[in-house]
Amino acid sequence: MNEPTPKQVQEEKIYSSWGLSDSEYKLISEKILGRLPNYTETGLFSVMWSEHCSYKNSKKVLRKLPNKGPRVLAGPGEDAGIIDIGDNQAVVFKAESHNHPSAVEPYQGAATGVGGIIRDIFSMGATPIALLNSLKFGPINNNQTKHLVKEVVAGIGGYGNCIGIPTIGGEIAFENCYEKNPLVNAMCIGLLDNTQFKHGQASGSNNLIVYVGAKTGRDGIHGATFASDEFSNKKKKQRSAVQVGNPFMEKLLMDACVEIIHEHSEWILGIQDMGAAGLVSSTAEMASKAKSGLILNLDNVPQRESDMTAYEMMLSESQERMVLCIKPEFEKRVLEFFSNFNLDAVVIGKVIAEKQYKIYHEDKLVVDIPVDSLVKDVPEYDHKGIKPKRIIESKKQFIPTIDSFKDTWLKVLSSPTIASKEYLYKTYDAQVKSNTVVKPGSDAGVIRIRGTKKAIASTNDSNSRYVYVDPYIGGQITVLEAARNIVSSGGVPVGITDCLNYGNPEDPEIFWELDQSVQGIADACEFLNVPVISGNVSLYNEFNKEAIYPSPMVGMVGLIENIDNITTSYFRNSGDLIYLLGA
Amino acid sequence: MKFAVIVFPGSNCDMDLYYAIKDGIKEQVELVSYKETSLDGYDGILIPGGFSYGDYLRSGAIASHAPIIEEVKRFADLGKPILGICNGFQILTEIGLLPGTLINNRQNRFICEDVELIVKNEATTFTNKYKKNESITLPVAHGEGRYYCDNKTLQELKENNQIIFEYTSDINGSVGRIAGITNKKKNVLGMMPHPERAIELILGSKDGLKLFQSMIENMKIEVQS
Amino acid sequence: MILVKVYVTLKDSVVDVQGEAVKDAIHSMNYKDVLDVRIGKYFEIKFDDRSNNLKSEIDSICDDLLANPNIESYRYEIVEAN
Amino acid sequence: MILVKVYVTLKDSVVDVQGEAVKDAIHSMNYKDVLDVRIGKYFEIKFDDRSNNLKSEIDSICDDLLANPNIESYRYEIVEAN
Ligand SMILES: Nc1ncnc2c1ncn2[C@@H]1O[C@H](COP(=O)(O)OP(=O)(O)O)[C@@H](O)[C@H]1O
Repeated sequence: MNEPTPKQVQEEKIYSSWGLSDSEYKLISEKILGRLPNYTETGLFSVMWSEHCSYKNSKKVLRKLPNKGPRVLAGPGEDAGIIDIGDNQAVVFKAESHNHPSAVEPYQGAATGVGGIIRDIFSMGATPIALLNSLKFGPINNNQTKHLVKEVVAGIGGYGNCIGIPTIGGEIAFENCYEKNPLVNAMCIGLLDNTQFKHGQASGSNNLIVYVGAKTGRDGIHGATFASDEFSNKKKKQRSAVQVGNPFMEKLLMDACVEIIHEHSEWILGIQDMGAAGLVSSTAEMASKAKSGLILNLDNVPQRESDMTAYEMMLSESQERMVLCIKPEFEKRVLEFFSNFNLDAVVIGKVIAEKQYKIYHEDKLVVDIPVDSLVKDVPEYDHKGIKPKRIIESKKQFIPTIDSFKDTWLKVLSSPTIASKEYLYKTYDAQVKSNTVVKPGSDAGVIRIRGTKKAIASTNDSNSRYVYVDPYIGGQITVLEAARNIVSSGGVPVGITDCLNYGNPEDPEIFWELDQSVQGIADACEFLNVPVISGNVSLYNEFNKEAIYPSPMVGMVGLIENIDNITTSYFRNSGDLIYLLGA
Repeated sequence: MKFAVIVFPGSNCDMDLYYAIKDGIKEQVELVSYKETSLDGYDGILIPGGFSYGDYLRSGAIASHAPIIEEVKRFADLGKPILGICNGFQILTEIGLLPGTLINNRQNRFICEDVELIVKNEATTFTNKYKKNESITLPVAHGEGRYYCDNKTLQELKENNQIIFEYTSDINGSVGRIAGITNKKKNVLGMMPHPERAIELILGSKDGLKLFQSMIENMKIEVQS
Repeated sequence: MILVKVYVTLKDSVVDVQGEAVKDAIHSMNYKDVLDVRIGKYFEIKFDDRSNNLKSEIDSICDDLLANPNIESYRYEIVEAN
Repeated sequence: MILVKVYVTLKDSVVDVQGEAVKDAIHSMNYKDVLDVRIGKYFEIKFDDRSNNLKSEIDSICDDLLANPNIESYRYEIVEAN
């Protein structure tokens, strides 16, 4: 294949179709490299500098969120955050959006969203114990929405049921603004018994980089850039950027990774999921965190298709793959260990002291750039926010008029967002592993921790209508709703993860919504003393320039010290008294 | 009494079963890999639920070629007890230890819910702690749980009292609302509902406990005699 | 190389729930002249040229793995490929 | 009556997770000369004789329903039946 030359990349502005701006390209070629990046290098920059990987548009806003607390063992920056729950145990959790992939290929998009968030958890050494999800669709009475609902729900169930992690809760809402841009957010919670384990680092010269799991194909190339781009009718050809999930393979991968970390932690220095931006993102982040460099040899990468280029291999988002950094003396044992699980494991590179990222392919050095340029040199943007006109102009408060309580009551109950979702969540295995004390259908899902008196309550909440009307208050309401769901299940909130779903942040009104609602979330968290330990940002949720409502989703985890104190939202016995608490 | 829980790649209720035996009825239990070729030393075999080999092709189809399977068949020939739950039931039909097949639910979707069952035959190794026609509640969680067999087989199942559990309502389109059956010798039971998920009140029901207790009691009698 | 195409279909006596769901969907798309839909599996299996008793091999792969004789039947075609 | 046989297969670039699992199983059954397995769907659709623009009808049923254009392609044969 004839790849464009560095000159062509520059002159034909190939970088801009991958989402790099002119000024970013200039920064890379003039300041960082002092030369024109070649085609492959440009590809690496474009995915690593995408919003999805770099948070360049949202970092400043994210700093508002409190992430400290006596229970926090690890906060944002890792594959997932960790919260101490006593007795040398911790819970690890994170939420992730898979909105764009689910819009084009709902079954696989949702399934691989679940698969990805599960990998984030077990790469931390934790055993995944529960899944939740938050879904938003357009009006239910339209055929396209029906198709999306059916496929997304089937994809979530298909993956979670097969891998054997219970889905214990979630939410589903319907609103016009999501018709072309549905939201699919998935959350996973894991239990960590070994709170000492260090993850996600490639340190020490000559330590080896090992690739484990499924073979690499051309699927999902540029998925991360894709996730950071707007939709429009014109972009139908982006359809090729969709991956297919294999929950069976992931189960093997999960069992193997959890076991190797538990039984042989001395073999391993780091472990990371190949998620968005696959090989490049996982290895570059590992090296950058460890303040070292890497040499990779792509000829060793297990390949599913023939004649793959370096560019394709580095950017592929083929699912069910992990990267490990191991000590060289354990190479044989590590490879044998994985082969016992019927998994491909090969050494694809090693750590070097020089902080360069070097990639060889067919005996040629195809990438040679500073590691930090991919991870740390990303420009941060400070957008200006402007209060949206609709909020300035809406002077008078909306006060509903109710003529007939009965009619209003029935209307509310029959609205799809309020109505029971049992028909859908019944297709999720909520009990596998026999630890689910409260299944979907109450305020929060509850999982007991076997061998202790403890349990974990968790909920996903959002209400984008409130956030649309008043982003700051809406942000607070979101956190408080989650907290009420935890408390009414008998838990004390201990931590939050989030998915921040918005439109294009370069639009000042949308940026204002983002900024204000995150401020609301942050203030509510401070007030409740609950840290935000992980999360995910999904911007550019638009179709033909129509943005979704600002839709922050909060995934909250609560600790129940004694399983005898679990409460559910449904009534238990006739004759029990009913109280109304609060304002 | 010592149980083996056979673990295939993709089994995911293996630990549920393991804990049901270890903590629920406090007997010995070990996980046994699909790669093994001997089941010597075990008194009972449990084949767990899950998605062996991803349930790709047909549920249970690929697992039926695993190394351990020949030994499972031998174990059955010896008359020792084998219990297959959910995917375990599917595997037992694929290897021919039980008649019929499990196919897509009538509604063509996965279902996870608590269902009511009737104990149709309480005079087996697996059920004699239940009363005849006792109604019990167990969870189901399956996409391919519709029991199918031809009329002749159904007749035989009825005549030999091989139908052990019946759903009280038609939850998935199973022939004769069948939820669990045994072989003719009644030492191999396959069932779609999950008794191992119903042995503690905190998880909703204890109705599965008697199944394991029946097994234990009968295994002890067997060993003594 | 030899390409074998295997078709596995449900026996007529078995209700094909997927087929019915697809038929209903086709009807709701307003193609009323579709009378029936049955769904089967289609396999493309590549064999090395060396295999000498190909037919018996295919038969046993189908009998033992690809089709469940309780509910399914199969047929196949052998095609030379390169 | 007209019988239409539709074959839906995964595009080559899409990983066939089922096919790989089946290939491994066939290998473990000791048929080593099987090089590759791909699994697709096979539909038998019966049409009423009356349909007059059959081909365009089949195409849109395939495009909109039977095949997922993101990952699959299809082909079909039309057979007279009775
Ligand atoms: N996508 C989903 N997955 C799993 N459970 C869900 C999903 N959507 C809703 N549920 C469950 O349905 C119940 C009601 O949800 P919701 O209407 O959001 O409740 P509330 O408004 O009381 O928080 C909850 O138990 C929730 O966990």
